[in-house]
Amino acid sequence: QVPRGPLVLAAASLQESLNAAADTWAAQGHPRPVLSFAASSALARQIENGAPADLFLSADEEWMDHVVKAPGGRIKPGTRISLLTNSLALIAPAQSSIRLTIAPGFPLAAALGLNGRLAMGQVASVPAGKYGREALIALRVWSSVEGRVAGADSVRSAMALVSRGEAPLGIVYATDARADRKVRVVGIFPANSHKPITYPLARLSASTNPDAEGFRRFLASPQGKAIFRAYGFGTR
Amino acid sequence: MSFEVDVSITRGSRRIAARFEAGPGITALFGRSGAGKTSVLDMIAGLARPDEGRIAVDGRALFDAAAGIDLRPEARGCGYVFQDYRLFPHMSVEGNLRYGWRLAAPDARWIDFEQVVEFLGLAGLLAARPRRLSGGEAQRVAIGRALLSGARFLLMDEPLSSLDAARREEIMRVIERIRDELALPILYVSHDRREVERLAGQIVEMD
Amino acid sequence: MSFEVDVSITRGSRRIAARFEAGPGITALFGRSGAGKTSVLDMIAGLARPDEGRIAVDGRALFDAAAGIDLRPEARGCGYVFQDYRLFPHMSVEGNLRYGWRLAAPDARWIDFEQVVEFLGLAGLLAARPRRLSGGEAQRVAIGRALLSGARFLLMDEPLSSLDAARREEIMRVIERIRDELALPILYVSHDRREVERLAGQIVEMD
Amino acid sequence: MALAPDNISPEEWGIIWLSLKVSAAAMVATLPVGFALAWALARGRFPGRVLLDGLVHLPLVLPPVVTGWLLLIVFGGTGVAGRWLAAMGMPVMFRWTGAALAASVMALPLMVRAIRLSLESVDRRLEAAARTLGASPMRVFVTITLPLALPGVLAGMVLGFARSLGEFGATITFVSNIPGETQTLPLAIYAALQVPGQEGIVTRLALISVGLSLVALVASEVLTRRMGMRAHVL
Amino acid sequence: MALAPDNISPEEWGIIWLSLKVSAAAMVATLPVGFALAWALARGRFPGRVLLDGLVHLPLVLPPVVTGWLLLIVFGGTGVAGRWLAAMGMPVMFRWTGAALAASVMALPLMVRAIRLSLESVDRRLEAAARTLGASPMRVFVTITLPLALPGVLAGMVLGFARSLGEFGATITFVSNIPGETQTLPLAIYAALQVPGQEGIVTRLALISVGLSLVALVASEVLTRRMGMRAHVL
Ligand SMILES: Nc1ncnc2c1ncn2[C@@H]1O[C@H](COP(=O)(O)OP(=O)(O)OP(=O)(O)O)[C@@H](O)[C@H]1O
Ligand SMILES: Nc1ncnc2c1ncn2[C@@H]1O[C@H](COP(=O)(O)OP(=O)(O)OP(=O)(O)O)[C@@H](O)[C@H]1O
Ligand code: MOO
Ligand SMILES: [Mg+2]
Ligand SMILES: [Mg+2]
Repeated sequence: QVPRGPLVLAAASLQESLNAAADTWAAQGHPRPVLSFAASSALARQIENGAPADLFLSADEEWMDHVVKAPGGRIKPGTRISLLTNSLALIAPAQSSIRLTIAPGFPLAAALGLNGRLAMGQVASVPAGKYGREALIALRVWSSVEGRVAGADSVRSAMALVSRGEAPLGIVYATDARADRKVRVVGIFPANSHKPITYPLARLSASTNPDAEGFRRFLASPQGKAIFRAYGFGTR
Repeated sequence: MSFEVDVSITRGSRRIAARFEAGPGITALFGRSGAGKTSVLDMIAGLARPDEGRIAVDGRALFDAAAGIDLRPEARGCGYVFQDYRLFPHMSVEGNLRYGWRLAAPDARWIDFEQVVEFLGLAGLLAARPRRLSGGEAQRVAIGRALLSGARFLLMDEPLSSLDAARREEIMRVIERIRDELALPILYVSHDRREVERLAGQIVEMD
Repeated sequence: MSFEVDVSITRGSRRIAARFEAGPGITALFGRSGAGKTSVLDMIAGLARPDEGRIAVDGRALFDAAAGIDLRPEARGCGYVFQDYRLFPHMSVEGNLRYGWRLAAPDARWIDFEQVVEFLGLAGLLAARPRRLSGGEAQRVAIGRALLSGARFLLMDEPLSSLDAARREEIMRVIERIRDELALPILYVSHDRREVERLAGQIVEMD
Repeated sequence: MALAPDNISPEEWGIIWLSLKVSAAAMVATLPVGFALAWALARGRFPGRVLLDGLVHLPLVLPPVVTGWLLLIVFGGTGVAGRWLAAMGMPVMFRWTGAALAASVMALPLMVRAIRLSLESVDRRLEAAARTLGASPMRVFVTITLPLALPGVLAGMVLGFARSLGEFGATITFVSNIPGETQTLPLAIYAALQVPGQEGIVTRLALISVGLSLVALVASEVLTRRMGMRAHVL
Repeated sequence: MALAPDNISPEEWGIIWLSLKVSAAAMVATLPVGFALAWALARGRFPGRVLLDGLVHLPLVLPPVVTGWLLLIVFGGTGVAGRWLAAMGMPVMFRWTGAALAASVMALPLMVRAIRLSLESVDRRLEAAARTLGASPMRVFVTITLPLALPGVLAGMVLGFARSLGEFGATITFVSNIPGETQTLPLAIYAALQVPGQEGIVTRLALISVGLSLVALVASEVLTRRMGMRAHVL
């Protein structure tokens, strides 16, 4: 029987890049890792409840913290690293002519027009939404747009609202924005307007696959990081 | 002519045909079980569509294949006492009795609610649901419902089969009065020779 | 004693009571519509529970409130011809006829399927669904089903009410043979005095 | 008790009220459409019946997000139906009416099935009897068919209401999560589930949902009982 | 035509096969439970009936992710039932059996309602008649009640199958999104939806879902027709 690759639980927004990394790894003669993409929250809860998986690549540190603190120690000590970074982009439909310079007090509300909505991940829960709100607060425009936010269940849904022209503006990760030709990046939020956006990777204590550690190291290797950079992520 | 019937209908692989003209009064439809009596009544009531032929009552054409006439059941004005009663299970006995009564034009009504309740002995049952009625009680409600609908003619399919002799006698007397005083055409299915001989002016045999 | 019955039951606000002992042969249950005849049959069959009293057939206690006996319907061995037929709509006529037959112990069966089909005139209807049967046809199937169930006694609730004279005569002859050759106790509800006088050894009046 | 009314915050009351409004509107709006479809499927003999049946089941078979996505395309501000509705003064995009629309679409197949099941068990011979008594087809429908199919209609309403109360995927995809406008209970629950340590809030809100649906259930049982709908044809 | 069988990749065939397996297993597993519950609710007179009714409706009322979360707690690797099942050699966590369990739970209320509706319209007098003919309660159930309630059972199976085919929220929350093991059609669709520009794949997979459900629908219609179940009691 063909040995199975390690089971990797990963945030849905990493789908293309991680698949590319897995392909490269497999091309080097390893069994291809099995990738399960879902919301970081769902994956973290699965781990907390004893999921038999090998690696966890989360879209935010909070959920990784949660798993680390879970009773019974769900993470192998010393295997957690912050693998990737990302930045926040303000986007508009491709055909939109909106021009804005992101700076403290910039006229975001006016740019939304009379009825326009600002599409984001839900600010209470979706990581991209949380970062977005933080940035808008730092730039002192949050109070003017707070009532205008349409909170989507994922970054991708927020982006769909913009690319379909339902919302004139939206906030998503820079990596998402560059993957969709129907949206245009209006500007990138200054890195100091929000906490660093990082994607932590760790190996689970339930991990039994002999290839798990190897694949984790591969992802953290220069070769692995190069793949992610090709999709617009930053690395450390 | 009260009833002019010349019809045929296909039931499964069987063909049921009937042809008769009846004068005023009560016409008895006689025939063995399965001969097609109910089928004929259904065709006259407009519940089954004859393959061909013609049906008229009191000179009024209800169905005429050649002339393209096919009145809808509600336009035919028949008071049909069904062999299987067909009481409305979600209404009280009173609701059943008044169903056709409410729909009849006031001047088409020829019998009172109280009258019907009295001679059918339904006074104690008005609030009851059909489900708990005895066989004979249900049959009496079915008769009352048809009489109260202000019908221009009656179709009665073994209307007294589940009743005791005394009730039977009483109801037959009412039917006779309807026949004599109102001159309503009545088509009457029964297996009881004596009943038929007493009531009916003419007998149609089916086979 | 074939039937020993002494029961009462509450139906709504009414109390229905019956008390009789009957010798061998056919016992007719007579009474006006709504008197409680079907209720008595239901109690004997085990479909309605008497408030109190005792029921025995051929000396075998089916119900005895005092002794705590209450046989389940399927253990009573009655062949019940229901006033409302109750044919199984999802089975063919043959399926209906054979339903009780299949469940009866082979040595409890006292009549042949072919025999029943023949004297009830059901040969052409075996494949039919009950829904399309005429009133009389359905009644004959109901009779056949009860006869074929290998019953120890029969309860017949107006079994011939929808049948023509010829059929009636034929079936009565068979019932007479069952009475005479098998000595099966039969409780027979009918409104027809002549029928009753011809068949029944004794008459129980209800009121 | 954690769920005593004075323990529920004004914000939560707002969410409860919105959920009830959305679910009730969805149920009421779906009913005539659902009944008409059930009728067509139970009684109609027309080409494309099976196709229509399939279409009705669509929201059940497709993942809710896809349904939401299709709604977005058709009823969004740039969609055909969306522009038409907006022009009629009834915009649905980012509105509670849109949430009701999503819930309505998701509830439709359940409602249609229940009603259809009851319609198919209505004895046509009773309808025929009513016709002979002078009732027009329309009156037969109102006085005979509808009351006899009532158990199915009620069951369909309960299913539809419950489904609407729980509807999440299509709603958030179509009209997103806007507090006070489209944030129904499931959306609030989902938001809380995505934040570590908010299990308490999740449980609270879920219990409220369950409470609301229990009330609806009991009401429907009482109605069914009162109407004595278990009766059969003699 | 884009959906001709030879245009479907082996990977997609795998997803289709898995979806069918999960949905069929869910339907088959839910049937006896659903029937028993429908029976208890239709016929039973016991304290707590309404509560049981409410419990059955739970998966309908709660957002699917909450149901998934509850399943995770109870049937997960550390949950009571999960450990027991694993000890019995039937682990569900991250297995296709878990996906079937999730689908099963989501389908349950729909199945129960449909079956209950039919059971309630079975004429008890026919059951009584069968008893007098010598049939035990069990045999009456099998030969009379069950066949007469068949339209509801079939409707419940169709609803359950369709709901299982479309089940997403509870599944991904409970057993994740593992290709070849738990990635059913809706999860694959979700995955495609997460990547910009894959609308073509989404449409393809959605059409496949719809096709599968249409086949199930047609099959159920044919069955209902063949069994002549529209008949009434004379
Ligand atoms: N759909 C059908 N297919 C085949 N045969 C049918 C169908 N419907 C009715 N029949 C047959 O047509 C015949 C006539 O039925 P009908 O009810 O008119 O008889 P009837 O004279 O009223 O009998 P009864 O006195 O027993 O009520 C019966 O033999 C019946 O079995
Ligand atoms: N649940 C109930 N509540 C009130 N009254 C009832 C109930 N069930 C039956 N009855 C009444 O009990 C009486 C006896 O009914 P039963 O069916 O035994 O009469 P029967 O002698 O067979 O009459 P028939 O000759 O008309 O068939 C009837 O008046 C009926 O209305
Ligand atoms: O199954 Mo959903 O996507 O949470 O309504
Ligand atoms: Mg007849
Ligand atoms: Mg009786």
